[in-house]
Amino acid sequence: MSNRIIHWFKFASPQSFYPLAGKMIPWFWALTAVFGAIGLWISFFVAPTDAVQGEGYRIIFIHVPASWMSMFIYMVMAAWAGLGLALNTRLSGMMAQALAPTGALMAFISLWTGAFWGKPMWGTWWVWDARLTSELILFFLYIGFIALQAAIDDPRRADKAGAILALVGVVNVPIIYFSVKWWNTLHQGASVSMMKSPSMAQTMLWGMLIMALCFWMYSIAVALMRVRAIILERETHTEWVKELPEVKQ
Amino acid sequence: MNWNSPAEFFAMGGYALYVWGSFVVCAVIMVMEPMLAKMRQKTILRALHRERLAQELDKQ
Amino acid sequence: MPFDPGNSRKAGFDAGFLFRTPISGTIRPSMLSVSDLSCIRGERRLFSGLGFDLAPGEWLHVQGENGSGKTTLLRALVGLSPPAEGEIIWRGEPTHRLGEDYRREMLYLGHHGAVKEELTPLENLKLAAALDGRSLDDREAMAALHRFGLKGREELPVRFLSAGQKRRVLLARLVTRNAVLWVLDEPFTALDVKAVDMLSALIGEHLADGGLAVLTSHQPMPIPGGKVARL
Amino acid sequence: MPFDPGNSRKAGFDAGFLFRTPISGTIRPSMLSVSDLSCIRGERRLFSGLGFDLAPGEWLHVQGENGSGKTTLLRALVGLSPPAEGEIIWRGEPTHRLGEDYRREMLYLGHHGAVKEELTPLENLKLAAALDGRSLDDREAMAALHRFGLKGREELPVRFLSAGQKRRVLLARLVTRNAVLWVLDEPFTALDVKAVDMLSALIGEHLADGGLAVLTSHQPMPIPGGKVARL
Amino acid sequence: MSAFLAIIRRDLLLAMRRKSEVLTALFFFIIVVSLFPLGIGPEPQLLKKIAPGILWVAALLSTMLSLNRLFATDHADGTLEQLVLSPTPLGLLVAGKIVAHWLTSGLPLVLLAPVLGVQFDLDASALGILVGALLLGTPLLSLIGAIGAALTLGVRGGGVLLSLLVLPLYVPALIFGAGAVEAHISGLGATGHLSLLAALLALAAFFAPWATTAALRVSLE
Amino acid sequence: MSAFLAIIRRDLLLAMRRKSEVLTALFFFIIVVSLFPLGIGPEPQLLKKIAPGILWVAALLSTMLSLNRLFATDHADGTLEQLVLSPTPLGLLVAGKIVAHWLTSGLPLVLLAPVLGVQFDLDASALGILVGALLLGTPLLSLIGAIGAALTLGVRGGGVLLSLLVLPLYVPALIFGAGAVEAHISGLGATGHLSLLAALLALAAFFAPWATTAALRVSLE
Ligand code: HEM
Ligand SMILES: Nc1ncnc2c1ncn2[C@@H]1O[C@H](COP(=O)(O)OP(=O)(O)OP(=O)(O)O)[C@@H](O)[C@H]1O
Ligand SMILES: Nc1ncnc2c1ncn2[C@@H]1O[C@H](COP(=O)(O)OP(=O)(O)OP(=O)(O)O)[C@@H](O)[C@H]1O
Ligand SMILES: [Mg+2]
Ligand SMILES: [Mg+2]
Repeated sequence: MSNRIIHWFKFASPQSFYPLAGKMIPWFWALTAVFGAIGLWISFFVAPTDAVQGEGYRIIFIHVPASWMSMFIYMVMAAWAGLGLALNTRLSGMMAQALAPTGALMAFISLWTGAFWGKPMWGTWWVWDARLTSELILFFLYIGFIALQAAIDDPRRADKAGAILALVGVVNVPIIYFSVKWWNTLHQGASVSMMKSPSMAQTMLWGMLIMALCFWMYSIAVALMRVRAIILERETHTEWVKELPEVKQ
Repeated sequence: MNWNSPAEFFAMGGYALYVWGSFVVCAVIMVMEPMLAKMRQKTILRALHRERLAQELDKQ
Repeated sequence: MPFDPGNSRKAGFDAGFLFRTPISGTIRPSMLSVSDLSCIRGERRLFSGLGFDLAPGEWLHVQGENGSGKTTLLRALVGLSPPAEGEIIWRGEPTHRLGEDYRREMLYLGHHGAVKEELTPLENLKLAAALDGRSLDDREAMAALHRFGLKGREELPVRFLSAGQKRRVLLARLVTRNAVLWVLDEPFTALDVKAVDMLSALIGEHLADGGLAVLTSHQPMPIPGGKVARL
Repeated sequence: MPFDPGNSRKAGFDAGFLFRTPISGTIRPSMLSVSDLSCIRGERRLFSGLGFDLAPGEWLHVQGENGSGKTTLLRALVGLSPPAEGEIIWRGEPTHRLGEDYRREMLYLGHHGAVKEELTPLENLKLAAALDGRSLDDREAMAALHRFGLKGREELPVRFLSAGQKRRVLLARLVTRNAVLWVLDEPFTALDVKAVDMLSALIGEHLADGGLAVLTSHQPMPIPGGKVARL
Repeated sequence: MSAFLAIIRRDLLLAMRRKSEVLTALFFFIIVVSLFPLGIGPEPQLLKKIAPGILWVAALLSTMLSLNRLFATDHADGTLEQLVLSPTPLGLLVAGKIVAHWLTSGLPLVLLAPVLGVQFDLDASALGILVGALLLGTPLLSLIGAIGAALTLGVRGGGVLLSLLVLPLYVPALIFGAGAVEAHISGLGATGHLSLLAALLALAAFFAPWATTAALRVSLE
Repeated sequence: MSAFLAIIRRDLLLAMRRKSEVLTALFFFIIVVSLFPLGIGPEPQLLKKIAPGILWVAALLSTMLSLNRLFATDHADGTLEQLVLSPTPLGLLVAGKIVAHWLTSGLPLVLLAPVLGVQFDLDASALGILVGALLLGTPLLSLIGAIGAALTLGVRGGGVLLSLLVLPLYVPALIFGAGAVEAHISGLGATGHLSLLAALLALAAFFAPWATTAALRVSLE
């Protein structure tokens, strides 16, 4: 049992994770490219024109994956942060810190594409609908996390403080998410009308799923890149960093 | 195939501003973000390298 | 929860209570022992491999230049910022495991004012005691303040006091708190000559009573004995 | 507006400039003279009828117990809180009428930190000079900081410095500011032995150069000469 | 327990001593509420409609403003260190501070809200719901706010960072709180909203002191 | 003059160093603006109507929050004493601090307002008027705020007292500023409001630094 734990901790140490991440990154980029190519091809060339929304609906192929990712990344980030707080592993905090900017950007993409979709469909860039507002709040939670970590100099302290905030925020996520119930929402209605024809829904669903996979791979790849930089920044004074081939050459 | 000409493709049935406005911004973000991450990595590596050189010079 | 020194002292390492009465001439086992301590600030290692033992009645003078890490050491001792390496043992147990049992027997007064400027010295003293779970009556509190030369200032908000008087309000906790281990960071700052003598005498009494003290100061300490740790 | 000491010294009482070079053996007319000063705090009269004269090269040691009114006197001298009675004359004119001309020649460092915790020592020093209308180049600022033993800490935010190091950052203004009258409230607080010696030597130089100083301190002052005012 | 009462007493005493602190927090609430008619114009129908929202936002901002003083002054003068080193469990002291904060900044708002509500022409039953919602909501604001205040302690730009952290967390309280009154006015009944608010309060009362304590320890390290 | 620039530089440097202080003030503005729809409900027509009022109140609150840091930190660490004792005329330094305050807390709001205005469905010309009004109004807020900040320096309960003093003085700016946009939307033309705002600004630019200086001297005594 203790052996297994030690084994586990070995991968959780920045020293062994750094090269591992380096090896994984190209693979994830390749997958991103593959899924992206297929997804874009379906989005623009396979999926037919929508009966109600014309070509404007094609925004869905980035809007929905980005929206999903923004929520999912928050959960993952909070999980890493909680793990770090509980087990005091160094890597967890770094992972959380690496994920936050990607999550914030995903939330931003969701907001941006939603606004660019709303203008032609609803005639306005923005309505204070529950779904839209909760996405905005999620964006603020990310910004708060990033700002808090940036404001604390000592990385260990920053990790712990960020972890507490992320965990508190995670309680908030489902609440704002379910607050849809108490609001009359414009967002849902529009999405239902678009799914009228089943055959169309089929290709669209596939396009969306494949684009979502592309966003997944992208997020992993970019977070791994960032975590490698963070590892180096924080472990500057350790021996193993000095012995890295990148540093030596 | 939905499109008869590239022009039609780029016009997006009159929704060009909105569709391309979304996709381009998304693409820009997804290109910039890895580049920024890469730069961050390069910066720290350069600093580490310089420090190492300084240490070696110290030893001599 | 009235404070009961007898009871609290039995907490932790039981035999500790015996050593409260100083037995001159015999070798007393140490109550506070620190081994192989090291502290890092930013990327700077301030000290490492530091170790010492203190038995009842002994005191440690932490010396060193400005920025050598005295305050850092004291903060590590009391548990405000954990050390990078090393252990701090109190009555045979690591302090971070003792928690409240350690804090009940220890009193730390730092560089900071740590008094409320809006409250009067009397209120400050009584509330500080109440927060430690101990009630202090007016008479005791007044006696402590008078002892520290604050007669006539008991009811004046601390904001109006002079630098040295503020310091005295803080130091008055030494007599009302009844701690075994005193950790004082430059206790003589801002005090005039008379107050310095008085405080030294007080520390002397505390030691004679079987207490322990860890002090820093740039001035020579008019207290006999004492181990020295140079950073 | 680059700072020109020659010019600034001519401001106010013109002959002042002559007395900058100490003329040993001759009786020098006083530059700062205080007569019949009294200060009241709340309903308490801290002191009254206080008077003294300082000529170039002389310094005043303000002594007194905690709360006797030393800080109050110093704040009155520099114009932060006007005295209840009495006048403060600088180069023959009351200071409250001189205004900026007086402030240009005077430097007051009090109990307070008076440095920005977020900025580095270097930035603190340069910005303080800039606010006095004087530009300080990196070299000069560095030299001042090194003189005060802050080598290697020039770029570390002051927040991280130790109590003594913070104090040194403030004191470094003594060498960059070029004032004639130094008013220092307990300048030795938090400094280690080496720094105390260094600062005393610096004050000595300043006096030898024809400067004036008003100091408070509870410790004996290792500076020869000096008038004494006991509160 | 005596320490718990002692810290409440201490904080109330301090609030009294920093004279009129409670009063001014109240005035802030009043002023913010009164600014809106000035900025929006005097249409009674419109004002009545937005009244619950405005009252709640004002309550939220006024609580948020007073969060600063929750730990920051204790931190600056070093008494917080002493609290952490006190033999009393820190969680108890923190809970006491939160209670005191609510007593000085939340409770007065609750008492004042009906008066302001009348100015916006809310009727008696709506005012009742408003008070009920505030009574459940303002302790929630104090509890959540304490976490933010502890996290931003001694951090650069603390004050504004605090609002950045705390306001998104306040959103549920705002939605259910203002929603309760609106639901009541539109005849839907406010029980749903109020019970959700109560559930949130119970959750926060359980977790917030714990999270705050953890955050404080981190901040002091 | 060099001291004037130096103090602006210093305050900007401090704002940058307390990292993201400017950014967080901005976010505060955004969050407050977003809170209202949450409290009031999502009807676009209603929201459009109250948008100018909300934006102005938010600008006002966000400026007010940042007033605290105008003198209070300098006061607490003793640098303010040094400023008062500096040979440079205090009025000049104070003016510099006010300019720096506007640059870090007013200007960003002006730049951001159009984006938020779009969310409330204001059209391009209304947005233009909004920006113009804020451009005249936010310096006014900084100038008036500085007086309040100086008066409440070191006073017990300063933070909230400050808002009590300052908010009433902000009312004219609020009325003319929000009024300009509303007048434009209802087709009345905004020139009248804007020129009144400009006149107020000129007046304040002349008197406020002087009053602030006087208040500072009193506070330090
Ligand atoms: C700024 C504006 C918008 C934001 C912030 C936004 C946000 C979101 C979020 C968070 C989701 C994921 C929720 C889920 O999976 O249930 C989502 C999904 C979706 N959005 Fe949006 N959205 C916006 C505008 C729009 C517009 C204008 C449309 C279409 C007219 C639209 C159509 C959809 C559809 C079809 C889905 C996926 C299906 C669903 O889950 O209902 N969104 N959006
Ligand atoms: N982030 C950091 N990076 C580098 N050095 C740091 C950092 N934080 C603190 N330090 C250094 O750590 C030391 C802290 O020292 P400490 O406050 O313990 O000194 P001290 O012995 O109490 O000094 P004093 O006599 O002045 O009170 C200082 O030298 C300070 O410069
Ligand atoms: N409002 C007031 N009512 C009564 N006494 C007051 C009031 N304000 C200040 N005092 C007293 O005035 C004195 C101020 O002294 P000051 O700060 O000048 O002392 P000091 O000589 O500098 O002392 P230290 O050596 O401690 O720095 C103190 O004794 C204080 O108690
Ligand atoms: Mg120290
Ligand atoms: Mg004094």
